[in-house]
Amino acid sequence: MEIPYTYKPRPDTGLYNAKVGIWLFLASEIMLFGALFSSYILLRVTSPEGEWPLVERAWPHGLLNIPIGTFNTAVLITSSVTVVLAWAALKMNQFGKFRAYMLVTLACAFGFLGIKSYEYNEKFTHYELRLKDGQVHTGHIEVNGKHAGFWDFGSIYNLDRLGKEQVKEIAFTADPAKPKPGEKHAEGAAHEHKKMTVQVSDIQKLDAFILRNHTFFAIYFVVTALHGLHVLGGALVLGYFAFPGASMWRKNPEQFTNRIEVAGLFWHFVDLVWIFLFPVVYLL
Amino acid sequence: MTQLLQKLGMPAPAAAHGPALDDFVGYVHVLMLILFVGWLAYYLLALYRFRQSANPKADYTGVKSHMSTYLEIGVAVVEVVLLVGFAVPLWARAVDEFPVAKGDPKTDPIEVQIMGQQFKWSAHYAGPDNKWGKQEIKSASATNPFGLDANDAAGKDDVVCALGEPFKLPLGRAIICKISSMDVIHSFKLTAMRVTQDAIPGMTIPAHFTPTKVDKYVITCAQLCGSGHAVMRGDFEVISPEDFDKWYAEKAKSGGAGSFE
Amino acid sequence: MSTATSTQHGTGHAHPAHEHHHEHHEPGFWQKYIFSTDHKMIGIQYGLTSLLFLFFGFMLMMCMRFQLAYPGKPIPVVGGLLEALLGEAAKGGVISADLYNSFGAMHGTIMVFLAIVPLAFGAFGNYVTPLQIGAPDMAFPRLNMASYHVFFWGGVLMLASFFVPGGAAKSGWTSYSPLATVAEFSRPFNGQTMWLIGMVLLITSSLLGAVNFITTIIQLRARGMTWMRLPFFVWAQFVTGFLLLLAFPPLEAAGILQLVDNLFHTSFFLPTGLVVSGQQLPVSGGGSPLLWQHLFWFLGHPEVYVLILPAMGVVSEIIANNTRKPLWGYKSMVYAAMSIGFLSFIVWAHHMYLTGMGTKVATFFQTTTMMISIPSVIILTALFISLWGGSIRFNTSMLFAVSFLPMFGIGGLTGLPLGFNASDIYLHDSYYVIGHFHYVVAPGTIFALFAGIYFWYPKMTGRYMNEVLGKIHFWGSLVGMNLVFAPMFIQGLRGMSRRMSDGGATYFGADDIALKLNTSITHAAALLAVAQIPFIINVFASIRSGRKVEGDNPWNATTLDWATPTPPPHGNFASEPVVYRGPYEYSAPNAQGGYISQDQKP
Amino acid sequence: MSDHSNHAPAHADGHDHHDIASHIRTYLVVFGALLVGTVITVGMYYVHFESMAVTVAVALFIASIKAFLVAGYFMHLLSEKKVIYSMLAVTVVFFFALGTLTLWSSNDMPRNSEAKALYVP
Ligand code: HEA
Ligand code: HEA
Ligand code: CUA
Ligand SMILES: [Cu+2]
Repeated sequence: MEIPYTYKPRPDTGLYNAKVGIWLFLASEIMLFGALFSSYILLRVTSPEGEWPLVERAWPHGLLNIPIGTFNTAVLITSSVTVVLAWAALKMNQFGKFRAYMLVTLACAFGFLGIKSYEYNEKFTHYELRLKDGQVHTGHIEVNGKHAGFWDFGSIYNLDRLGKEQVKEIAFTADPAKPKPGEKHAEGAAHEHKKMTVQVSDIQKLDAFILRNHTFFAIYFVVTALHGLHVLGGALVLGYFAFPGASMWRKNPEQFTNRIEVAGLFWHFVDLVWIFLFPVVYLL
Repeated sequence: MTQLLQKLGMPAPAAAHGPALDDFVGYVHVLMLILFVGWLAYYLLALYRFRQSANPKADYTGVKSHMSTYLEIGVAVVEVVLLVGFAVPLWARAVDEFPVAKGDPKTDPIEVQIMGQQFKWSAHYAGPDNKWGKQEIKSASATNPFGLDANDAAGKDDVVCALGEPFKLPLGRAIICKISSMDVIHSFKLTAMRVTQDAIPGMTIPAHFTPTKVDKYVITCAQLCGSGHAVMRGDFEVISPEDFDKWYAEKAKSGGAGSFE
Repeated sequence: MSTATSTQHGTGHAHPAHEHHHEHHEPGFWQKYIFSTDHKMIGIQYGLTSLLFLFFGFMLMMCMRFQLAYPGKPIPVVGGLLEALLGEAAKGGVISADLYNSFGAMHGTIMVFLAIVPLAFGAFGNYVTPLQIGAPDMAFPRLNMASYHVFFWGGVLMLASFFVPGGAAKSGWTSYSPLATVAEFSRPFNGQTMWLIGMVLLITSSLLGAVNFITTIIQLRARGMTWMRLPFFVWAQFVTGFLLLLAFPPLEAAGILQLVDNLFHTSFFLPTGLVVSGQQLPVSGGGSPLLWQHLFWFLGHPEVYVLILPAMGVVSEIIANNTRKPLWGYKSMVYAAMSIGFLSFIVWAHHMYLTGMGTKVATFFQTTTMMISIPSVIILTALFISLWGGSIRFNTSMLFAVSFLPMFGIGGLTGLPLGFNASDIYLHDSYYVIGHFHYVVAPGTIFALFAGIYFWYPKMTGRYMNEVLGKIHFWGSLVGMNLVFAPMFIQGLRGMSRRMSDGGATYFGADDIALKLNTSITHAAALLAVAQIPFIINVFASIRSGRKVEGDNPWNATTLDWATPTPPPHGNFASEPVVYRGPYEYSAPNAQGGYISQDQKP
Repeated sequence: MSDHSNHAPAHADGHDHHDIASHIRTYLVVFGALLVGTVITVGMYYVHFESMAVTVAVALFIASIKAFLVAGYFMHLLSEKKVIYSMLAVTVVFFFALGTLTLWSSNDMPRNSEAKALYVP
């Protein structure tokens, strides 16, 4: 028994099965990310006005590392073009070229994930500090003379944890003041990182830029993590086709080419999501 | 029609807009009943007449008339009439056309803040000075559901019936309830008044009605809100305007923001 | 109830004697029954699993109904067991309010996501669709297998959630935030968390299934099987597939967000300033409870059509077959099914009228709600008219199928006063709603599925089910269902709210009719339970002792599913079928023997 | 859709080498355009428009163009089959229905002129 049209297109639809399947799957993905984008918009437009972090629940703005984000966008776009070039190489019967392009794609995929985890770590070690006297800062903390990182400390500092570890004071390095929109960076002064020592008893709230800090971080992490999982999943599939799965090339080149096309469609979709995600969370 | 529904169990309405709403429920049920009885009669007839033993050879074409198309159009037309003629205006009346204050303390609508919490209802009136006391989230607690500031002068005479204490409403005056919740979603349902409005934390949603019968009534919580959902009953009483004024003045002396710790 | 050899379930080395020439070698037990990629075996797996869940969901409800009728009394028979399993929550065999809420939420969840959808879409869809379109299997057999396994583990997770500390999810099948998050706030890994993970698995399974079904129907139709020659059942599955495909992802998104709310104390759905038990909740706030409801009902409403469309498909097949005449208005039914599918995506907020909705939005949603009732009327009307002029055979399967019509009619008609927002003010969240949708899903969908089981059983096993037991089952169920659900309309009009663990005793005096009906409903539910016994016996006993079918086409049916050997072998058709005509050529003027099969040469 | 027996050419999208080579040029041009688009989007951030609405509109406009390029050329949507177009059309409709109706609902609420909101941030 054989399933018809596994790689030959069905005459009346002009499509082979997997092509229909992947587009259907992508349609459902559109709805998945669509729902998340809708949630983002709804949560954001209903959030109170004001300038984060001074207004506690105002929507944070411009907190993410834009140069890195831009670079990552370029990485993902590159991987998208190399995957389609890999497919084109197969079409032209150039298996060696195919594999080279796939390698570049994989490198981009894992590069993207690596950069993303660096960014995550950056956020996990960045703090919002509210003092009882109303002062609000963002910056980095040092506890017992050690920079509070995410991976080396295991869990993230907050008031509870400081209390449990009986820490009396922490060192805080505040971020340089952000220029108001439209203003030029005032050279010198604004770039200064203010260092201070803070008594734990004066702190009202201390939290890193993690999910529970603010709905913005919550949705940022959830959406980018979900996107990251898609990148990872896609990379595993592409990796499979580039190496162990490539043996099919000799047995059935047409089917193999189709598989690459289908995997590529998924990969482009992941890129597409990022094309919207990047401006929405980083820039707007 | 309304009577028929009341025979089926609907309690008599006790608010000014009640009869219109009940009539509408009645009209919809008439439509349903006509469709149901008509189709059922046809259906039973068809099953009986065309059983295999009575009609051993089926008819390949079957019905040729266009009756069904007309019928479907008919259903659609009736639905449009019900929609445009009744449902939309009734709804607009309920959510848009709020009674407005004309500056006469005898007939102006009374505003009541309603707060749901697990598993109690609380009511809050502005008091004789007609000014709400200052409210803040950080003052809110288990015993002070409205977050009233104990030091605020405007709040001293506020009338608060907190945590299930029965409250009172005057007969024939428009009541505007501003409904909210402090923990989970509840639903403020006054069966007899034909009022239902979800009490949603983070939102304050107004609803209004004019009571027309002196009696004791209950608030049902109509939205699952936890283990005590079934027993989250509230009570209130509709009394004559004179009795209400008396009660209000008395309550204003004892109640209010100052009575919270 | 699979191939003739499946009676030896579990004996391991089933080596069927019958002819499987083209097979290279016989697959072993695991490959054949557990990790099968054959759509028929997967369909049967789905069928058995979902029937078990249906039974379990019903048992949960029996416990709840007992509690409603006899508050505070220990449950007979299973009370002790419940106490042993669940401890404090079922102390002395009495269901606590919390446990009532858990059972209610799980009854809804299990019935919808683990019983009816897998039975209607997973089981019937899998078994029948490829046969009816003349395909050798699904387009992606391994995806199909994965879909079942993901479903299975999702179900296991749901069941396991009864045993985590705090008990299973107890915030209704709708899991409204903030309740779903704050109910067990101090214990992030709780029943609700399990529910959410379970849902993510179930949704994933449905998505895989939907992709597979739609691709199969688009790509694997036999030669000559044009779109307008598809049996209505296939159309129904096709539209259902799209509903699942596009409506489920938003709930998956919402589920992920609520999961994060529960585990990491974010506040996607928690507004600022929540005070729970007198304490300010330690979350950032700024979320929106209504966002959850929008995302839930964006799925929730299409989901109810997922429950009904396959049922309509099954009923159409059976009515055409047993009236011995073509379906009346086949084309309009197809277009109606498509309109239902389309419209069902833009009516969802009729579940949210009372969450504070202005006139404009409310008018939009009630208009679309009224619009969607029209295609339902069209389908029902077409089926009614199909009866006229028929030569109706009343076998068990037909009895269930025809009684679907008035039952769905009652359920659908009572949807109208809910759809008009003005009347929904009074009826919202009352037992009227419970009555409305149970009429659609219980005597509606379940009857259709029973009908389907009696109808396709001979194809699956080569034997008929027993007609006498079947008729007892039918009449018992018909009477039982109506005695259970009709009184709920009265309770609802009386003002009784749903999800009351004390059955409304807080609001109604003991001699109030609403409370008295609680008791009678419970008795009727017991009758309903008894009426299922002949069915269960019938399903299992007929595998061995049912009357053997005389040929491959015992009902003299026209569609391709009956043009296969019985039971159909791997690959389904002895030779590639070719289709020459529409699906319901019964009593055609030139027909020999009263019908012309779709693949009969002209 | 037409009857199955109307056999269309089996290789509707059968490209020959020459074809592909020209495709590759297109891919590279698109790649360049995407990079340029990215740069413009980011540049816009540093320019700072006065109005938020303009910023959003411009950003989404550029993103849509990029999306069009990826979908149209890399994913071959510009020369795809009817079946796929129809599937995507419904998806897009529902995608927008979800977003717009949800937002609309949260903006249209019963309002009572003086309603004072307590538990509103
Ligand atoms: C399969 C399931 C299913 C189906 C098909 C429907 C169909 C419909 N539903 Fe229902 N509904 C549910 C399942 C379903 N529903 C569920 C589960 C809930 C509750 C969820 C919860 O809160 O937990 C619900 C709740 C619900 C509500 C919310 C109520 C509330 O919470 O306040 C509303 C409101 O508009 C509604 C409306 C409708 C309408 C207008 C239809 C229409 O599509 C109906 C159209 C059909 C007809 C109009 C019948 C036509 C037939 C004839 C004319 C022939 C009659 C002949 C004879 C009787 C012989 N439904
Ligand atoms: C598809 C959905 C579905 C189905 C079929 C049912 C079926 C039934 N339901 Fe349920 N119900 C819901 C979905 C469903 N329900 C939902 C969504 C809710 C709301 C939950 C909430 O509030 O969150 C609800 C709530 C609900 C309530 C309200 C609880 C409350 O608000 O407090 C009640 C009360 O009586 C009830 C009763 C019943 C009964 C008596 C049946 C009967 O019809 C059951 C009939 C079942 C059978 C007859 C079993 C047949 C099984 C077999 C024959 C097994 C065979 C096995 C093998 C062969 C292996 N249901
Ligand atoms: Cu409060 Cu239910
Ligand atoms: Cu609905």
